[in-house]
Amino acid sequence: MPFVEFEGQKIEVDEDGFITDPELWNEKLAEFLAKTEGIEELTEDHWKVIRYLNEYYKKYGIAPMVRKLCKETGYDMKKIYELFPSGPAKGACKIAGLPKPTGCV
Amino acid sequence: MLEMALKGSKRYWGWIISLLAVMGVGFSCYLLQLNKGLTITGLSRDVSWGLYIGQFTFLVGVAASAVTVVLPYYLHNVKTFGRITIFGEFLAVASVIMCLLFIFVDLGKPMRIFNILLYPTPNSIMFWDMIVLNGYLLLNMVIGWNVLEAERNSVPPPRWVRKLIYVSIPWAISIHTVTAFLYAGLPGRHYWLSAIMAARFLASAFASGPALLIILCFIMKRFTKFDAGREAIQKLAVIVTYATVISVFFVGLEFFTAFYSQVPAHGMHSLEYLFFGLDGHGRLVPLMWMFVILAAVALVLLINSKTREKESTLIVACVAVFVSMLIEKGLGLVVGGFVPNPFEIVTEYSPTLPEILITLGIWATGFLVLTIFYKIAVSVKEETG
Amino acid sequence: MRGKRMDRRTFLKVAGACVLGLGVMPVTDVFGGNDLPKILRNPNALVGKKWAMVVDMKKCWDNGEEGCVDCIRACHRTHNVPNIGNAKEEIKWIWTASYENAFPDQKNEYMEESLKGKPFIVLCNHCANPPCVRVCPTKATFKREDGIVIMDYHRCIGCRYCMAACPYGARSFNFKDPRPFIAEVNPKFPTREKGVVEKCNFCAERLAEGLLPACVEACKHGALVFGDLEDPESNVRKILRSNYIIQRKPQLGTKPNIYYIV
Amino acid sequence: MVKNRDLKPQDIGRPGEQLTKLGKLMELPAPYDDPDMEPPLTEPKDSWKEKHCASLDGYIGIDTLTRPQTKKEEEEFVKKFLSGLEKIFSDETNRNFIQPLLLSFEYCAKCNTCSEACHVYQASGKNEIYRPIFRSEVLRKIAKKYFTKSGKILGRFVGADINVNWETIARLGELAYRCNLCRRCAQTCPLGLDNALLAREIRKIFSQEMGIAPKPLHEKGTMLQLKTGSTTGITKPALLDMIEFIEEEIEEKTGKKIKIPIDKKGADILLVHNAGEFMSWPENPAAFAILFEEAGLDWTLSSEMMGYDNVNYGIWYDDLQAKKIALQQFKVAKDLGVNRIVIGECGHAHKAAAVSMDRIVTGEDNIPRESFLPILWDLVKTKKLKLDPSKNNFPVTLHDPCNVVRMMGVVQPQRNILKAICPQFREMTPHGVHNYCCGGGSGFAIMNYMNFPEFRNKVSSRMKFKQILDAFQDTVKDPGIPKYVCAPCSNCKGTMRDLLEYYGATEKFNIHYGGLVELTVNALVDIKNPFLEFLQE
Amino acid sequence: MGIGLSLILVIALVSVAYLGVEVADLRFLFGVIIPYAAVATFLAGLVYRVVKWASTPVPFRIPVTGGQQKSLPWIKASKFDNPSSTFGVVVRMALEVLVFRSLFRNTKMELRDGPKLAYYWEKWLWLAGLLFHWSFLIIFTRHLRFFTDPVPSFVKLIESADGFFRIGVQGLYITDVVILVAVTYLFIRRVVIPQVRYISLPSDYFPLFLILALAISGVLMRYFVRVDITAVKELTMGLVTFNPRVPEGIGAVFYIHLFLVSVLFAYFPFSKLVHMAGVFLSPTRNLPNDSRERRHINPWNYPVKVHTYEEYEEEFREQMKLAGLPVEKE
Ligand code: HEM
Ligand code: HEM
Ligand code: SF4
Ligand code: SF4
Ligand code: SF4
Ligand code: SF4
Ligand code: SF4
Repeated sequence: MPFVEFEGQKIEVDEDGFITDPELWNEKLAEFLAKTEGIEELTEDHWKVIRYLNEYYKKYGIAPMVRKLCKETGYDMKKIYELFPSGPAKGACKIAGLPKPTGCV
Repeated sequence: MLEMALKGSKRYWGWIISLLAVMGVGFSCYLLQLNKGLTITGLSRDVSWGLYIGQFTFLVGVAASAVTVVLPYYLHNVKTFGRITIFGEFLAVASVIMCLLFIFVDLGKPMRIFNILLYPTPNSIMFWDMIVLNGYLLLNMVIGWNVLEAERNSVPPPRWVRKLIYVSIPWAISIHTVTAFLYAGLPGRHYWLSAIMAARFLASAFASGPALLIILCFIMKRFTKFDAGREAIQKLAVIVTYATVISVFFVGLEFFTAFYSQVPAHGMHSLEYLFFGLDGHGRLVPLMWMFVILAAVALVLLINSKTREKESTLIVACVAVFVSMLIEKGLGLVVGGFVPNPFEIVTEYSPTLPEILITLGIWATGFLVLTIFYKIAVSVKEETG
Repeated sequence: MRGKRMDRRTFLKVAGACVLGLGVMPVTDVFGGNDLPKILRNPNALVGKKWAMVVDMKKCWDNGEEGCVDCIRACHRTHNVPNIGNAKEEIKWIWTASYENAFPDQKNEYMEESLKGKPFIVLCNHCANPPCVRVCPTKATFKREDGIVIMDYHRCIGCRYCMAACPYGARSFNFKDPRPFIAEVNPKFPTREKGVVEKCNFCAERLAEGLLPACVEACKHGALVFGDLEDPESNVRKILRSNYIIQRKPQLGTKPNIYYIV
Repeated sequence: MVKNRDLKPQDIGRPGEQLTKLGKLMELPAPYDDPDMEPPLTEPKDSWKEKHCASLDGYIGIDTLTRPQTKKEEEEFVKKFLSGLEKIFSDETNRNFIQPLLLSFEYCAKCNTCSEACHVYQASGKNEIYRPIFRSEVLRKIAKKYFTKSGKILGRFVGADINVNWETIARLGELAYRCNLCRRCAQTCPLGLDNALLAREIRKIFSQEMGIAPKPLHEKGTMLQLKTGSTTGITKPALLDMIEFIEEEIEEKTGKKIKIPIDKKGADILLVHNAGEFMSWPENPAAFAILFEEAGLDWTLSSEMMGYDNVNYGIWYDDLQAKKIALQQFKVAKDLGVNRIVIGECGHAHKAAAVSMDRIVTGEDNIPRESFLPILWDLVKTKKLKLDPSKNNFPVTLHDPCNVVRMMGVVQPQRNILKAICPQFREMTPHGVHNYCCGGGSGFAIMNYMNFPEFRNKVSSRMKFKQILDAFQDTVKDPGIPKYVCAPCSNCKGTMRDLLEYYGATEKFNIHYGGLVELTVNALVDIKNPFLEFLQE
Repeated sequence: MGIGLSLILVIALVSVAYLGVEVADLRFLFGVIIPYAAVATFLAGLVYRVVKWASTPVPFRIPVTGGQQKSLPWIKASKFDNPSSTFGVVVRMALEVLVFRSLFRNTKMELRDGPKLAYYWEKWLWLAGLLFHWSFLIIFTRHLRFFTDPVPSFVKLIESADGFFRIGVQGLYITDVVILVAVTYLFIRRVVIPQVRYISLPSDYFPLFLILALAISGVLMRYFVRVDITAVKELTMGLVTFNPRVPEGIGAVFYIHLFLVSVLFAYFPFSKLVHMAGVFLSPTRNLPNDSRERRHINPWNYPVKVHTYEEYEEEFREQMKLAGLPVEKE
């Protein structure tokens, strides 16, 4: 398994850079992960999405439906793509510390 | 693509099964003929060719169906024929197959048929006839199939196919010409010994082939989703009209030469036998008059543009053309050549039941081939819309 | 092409000899086998360049008794010609036909009484320009170098094109199996199968043995004369030189080789 | 590197960097006939090469297959593979598939018919390694060499001429994931041989014997499903939350107030979706709900473990997993007391539940399973739904999911429905039982690690993309006209989503994808706004 | 390379037989012992194969279909392409075996200008394959005349129909011509089409050469180098009545022919030729697609560990509580 160095700590990620242990996630790490996705600065808009994702995950053990994400945050898909150029699943979920979405998603 | 012929309605299968039944009957009669010999036919020492060869001769004409649509389409760019060239070609395939079968059943020793290839004899017209007929069959099969396959794929047919199409046009003329030469070159058979024989063959071919094609188009329109289109049919009808006129005209020419010159050696006796009876024999007279009447009816209906353009009368006209040519070529021409015999004696001929059943069996085979090919073609047209 | 034909002819000559040599052996074996025994030609064989026959009808009518069929019977017996007993499927190599029928284009209403309705002996004319040979698609009918138009019964496919082509009605077709209709089989000559055409062969098999045609031999009155037209001293040439001769349908250009004295 | 078309099965063990490289792929029709229209091929990263097996064609399908560090590890690996190979030929250890395996293994006539049929091979520009019998040959060669007398005695004559080392086996393993298991080749083989089965047997050796399988299928697939009830990881609470959300959505979009029945005991129908639908295409379960309610069917969803996800990835690579999942799924239905399970828009669930598992679950447990397609066609045909085809008046074509047509034979209903509700429906060529796989079959759709998606989009989905473009040839260049690829299968939809995005086909040419039920709902007379999103502007 | 190897092998086989008979005079070996051994190998091998296949169950239902499945009564089903009854399966198999249905359906793809894929019916392989197999079968059946006395009437019938045509006076078996042409075509196809050539092993060429050599030696015997047929019959009748004797004077060609047949028989069960037996067992073709109509009981069921609700709750209790769902154990 690959690792990323973060604050002197080795954090396990998978081939595509998703952290494997969601417990390790914190806001600092999010900022770090955002850089790997090419997002220099996390704005409030970003945080709104990230927090929602993270909370939903904590509650249900799974990422929310994309549609629901849009609805709850009030951003449409276009906006979400603007915020996270690699998309809600690959980009936003990664930064929010979710594992890579699986199955027929 | 062949699998398209395996899917069909109850009616389709009913038709196929009835054809198979007729073929079965014909085949058993043929087995009888193989066993007993040609004695089961009405043929004799004097009239040694009859129904079989007559049907063969007639069907060579029907095979012209292909060229009558292919030539205008490819050489003169008559677009309306684009949809039906394939049907003309497949009709040609079916009729040539019937031709070959008729020759086959006419042979006394069919098992030796390969002798024609084994000992090729270029001075025999029959050798050439074998070549042109098989060649024509092959050409039309290859062309028809490839054009259809291309149509199914909505791509233009391969270039070499187009070249073959150009070859097939003179080739079609050759089958009629060579078949006419089969007769026209024999000394002592005055009825056949005529320079316009090949021309007569061509004329009647261009009448009977497209006439059948028109009838088939109407049948398809009735029973399938395919409609050849009014324009195409009308164009074909014009061809039939001219060809019938010329054909009848040529028969008239023969009458004139024979009866005005009064030279018995110009076929006068044969014509007398056919149309009026000779020495008290006249079995074919009623049939030949039927030919006259049908030809006349056809001419009236065809020349008159009103009746030609009306569907119902056009069908009647086409059937009349077809049947009249069937009588003239399919029986009269051949038998007329043998009566009277070289001793000026009249021996009459009439086909026997097994002979007729074998003939029907071959027609059924032809129709089976035709049905299968047409079914495929129609399915392809339905599929590609 | 020509060379090949020659070869075949020579082959058939040998084959013909085999028929004699092997007697009862079925021809199939001879034609079928490839180890053809090399039998030399009979030294007595009659050889000619252009065989022909003169039929002196006068002799036949004057000397022969009414209804003499000696020549016909001899031929048909020798060649296993069946008696089908039915005019339509009849097989005949030599037979009689009335003047009007045999010479249809030379008849007229007021012709000599002596000819009217008189029977003529007719047979294959062994035409010098034979249409039957021209049309045969398998070379089953062919012309030998000595002018005989002969058939290979094992090659004929029964298309009957030759029958349509022959203007003399010289050819017969085996509509059914002929064997039951042969009263007494001559083992020296093959029988035919159903489905092939046959006709007079100018007794080629007898010539090879040095014998005259069976019909010629059978005619007690010398009405049939056989000989080589290319030989100026032959009896046929002699007769032709000194008699009025007619031929059947000479206008057709077939150049028949049977000549009639009337 | 040997030219692609000169590669031979025995080359699989050839040392060297990469056995082959994608070259000239099958051409695409307009407007993609210009090679610049499609994204270029990329090189695998060096780090991947070091760690995984990128030496086949540069793509990595099995993310858990890692290079051994020591000689000993390599030997261990080879030994395990061979013992696995031996096991699949043993009656005791492979009783489920030994017979078809032997039949497919032993007497291929090498007639080449199957290669003509395989879209991967054709689309790759006929790269030899993708030929259906290439991997079968490799397997044959290895097996012959090690396990048959003829191979030992006759050697090369029967083709036992291959050396086995890590590279060979790893490449073979990778190669097993270059086949969609679509079985188009098996359908056409005149001897009834099943090259897909052989590919699957290779996958099985890797998975069952060596514990190596793509993570999306195994760890995050069947394992997750066995654990949480769904391959997506949806748990019961999440599901309930989602259904609530869907109900809201329906009301918002159509004005219909629908209560989606859950765990209704004794209902006639237990409808099971692919759980991915809830996550990614909630309009699909929504559309089902609308239609079933509209028609007045007695139906229910289940919120029990395994009751709300019909997928069974086991059938792609592991018999035991497949069986486990199926048994649990059927138990849910039994406990609910429904008459039948109806499978929603998921192709492989069709095949897994309705056909493959037929002999696995026995007796009373064998609850009848059905496809939703005949039911929907019944509703359309008997006019239980009021439909107005003019609402769907745009070009529509149909992608037949392999599992639904080829493995099961449900062919007519879907096209009959489309003919009834889409005036501009047109078929792809070929279609029906002769269709091509979308390129996402056998797990490709969800194998999203490293550069595998590129292989999918470039090669395995290429034929489908071509078919789509061909079907829309008349209007493709007009972005003003929306075009719709109807793909009644979650997996296929996932593939389409990636595919259309990869080629920019939606953006540039207005080509959309979606299921069949959405299209049907869109045609409902009493819904005012279009149900399909792209029509909503 | 594969071609050469196979060709040399077949030539070697022919030479072995020729030398063995003509030089070493091992007529009894080639005329009796080897044929017996070959037939024994053939039977034993085939039985072994078939028993092995047939005794393994097929728990997974894996047919491939070729048409609409039987479902609702008003959806037209393909009775034979997607059979749902044993009868349908039998017909499907019969179509497969007798007319090579699958091969018949096969299409060939070709990229045409456009670029447009065009699908052509791949008819030649189907036709050649069909002709080859049927000719083989008919020739084989005709050969029964050597092994039966009196010869059954169906053999005679086949013989007379097959030998209908004649070349000269010699009867010509159509199947002789057809098998030579068809095998040659199959071989040429294998060599000329690069994709096929490249997948071909020596073991693919060998049967073709063997059968070709077999047919050629047979044709030689019949049409060119005559052998003593009565003596052959004496030998073959001796073989089938287990009273073997080797009559004098049968030509060497016969022994070559017989030796090649023996090799074919012995080779049969261990090569791709077993497809003759295998096609019938192929589960992609011989299973009815009737999963909705019938239920299957399989006897080898093993228990499966089920993830129970308790376990499930154990794992997700916290989340369930969070979501306000009732849990059984606190
Ligand atoms: C039930 C009986 C059989 C069936 C259904 C059958 C079917 C087939 C099929 C479908 C093919 C592939 C297509 C082709 O290449 O022609 C094939 C190939 C072949 N079969 Fe058979 N077969 C049968 C029996 C036999 C037997 C008894 C033999 C010979 C002893 C045989 C020899 C071959 C050979 C040599 C090939 C390969 C042809 C090639 O190399 O292209 N088959 N068979
Ligand atoms: C199954 C494999 C065999 C094949 C494919 C085969 C093929 C042939 C062929 C093509 C011929 C040419 C003539 C004809 O078609 O009848 C022939 C002739 C012959 N075969 Fe076979 N043969 C086989 C087995 C045998 C066996 C087992 C024997 C005898 C023990 C045998 C004895 C002969 C003989 C004696 C002839 C000459 C027949 C004659 O001259 O009429 N063959 N074979
Ligand atoms: S008479 Fe007749 S059969 Fe005799 S050679 Fe002349 S044309 Fe031929
Ligand atoms: S019937 Fe015989 S001899 Fe006469 S033309 Fe035909 S093949 Fe020649
Ligand atoms: S020449 Fe011979 S074959 Fe001819 S008619 Fe006289 S006897 Fe008969
Ligand atoms: S199953 Fe499909 S993808 Fe796999 S080899 Fe066969 S045709 Fe190709
Ligand atoms: S179609 Fe079947 S027999 Fe032919 S090469 Fe493919 S697997 Fe082998």
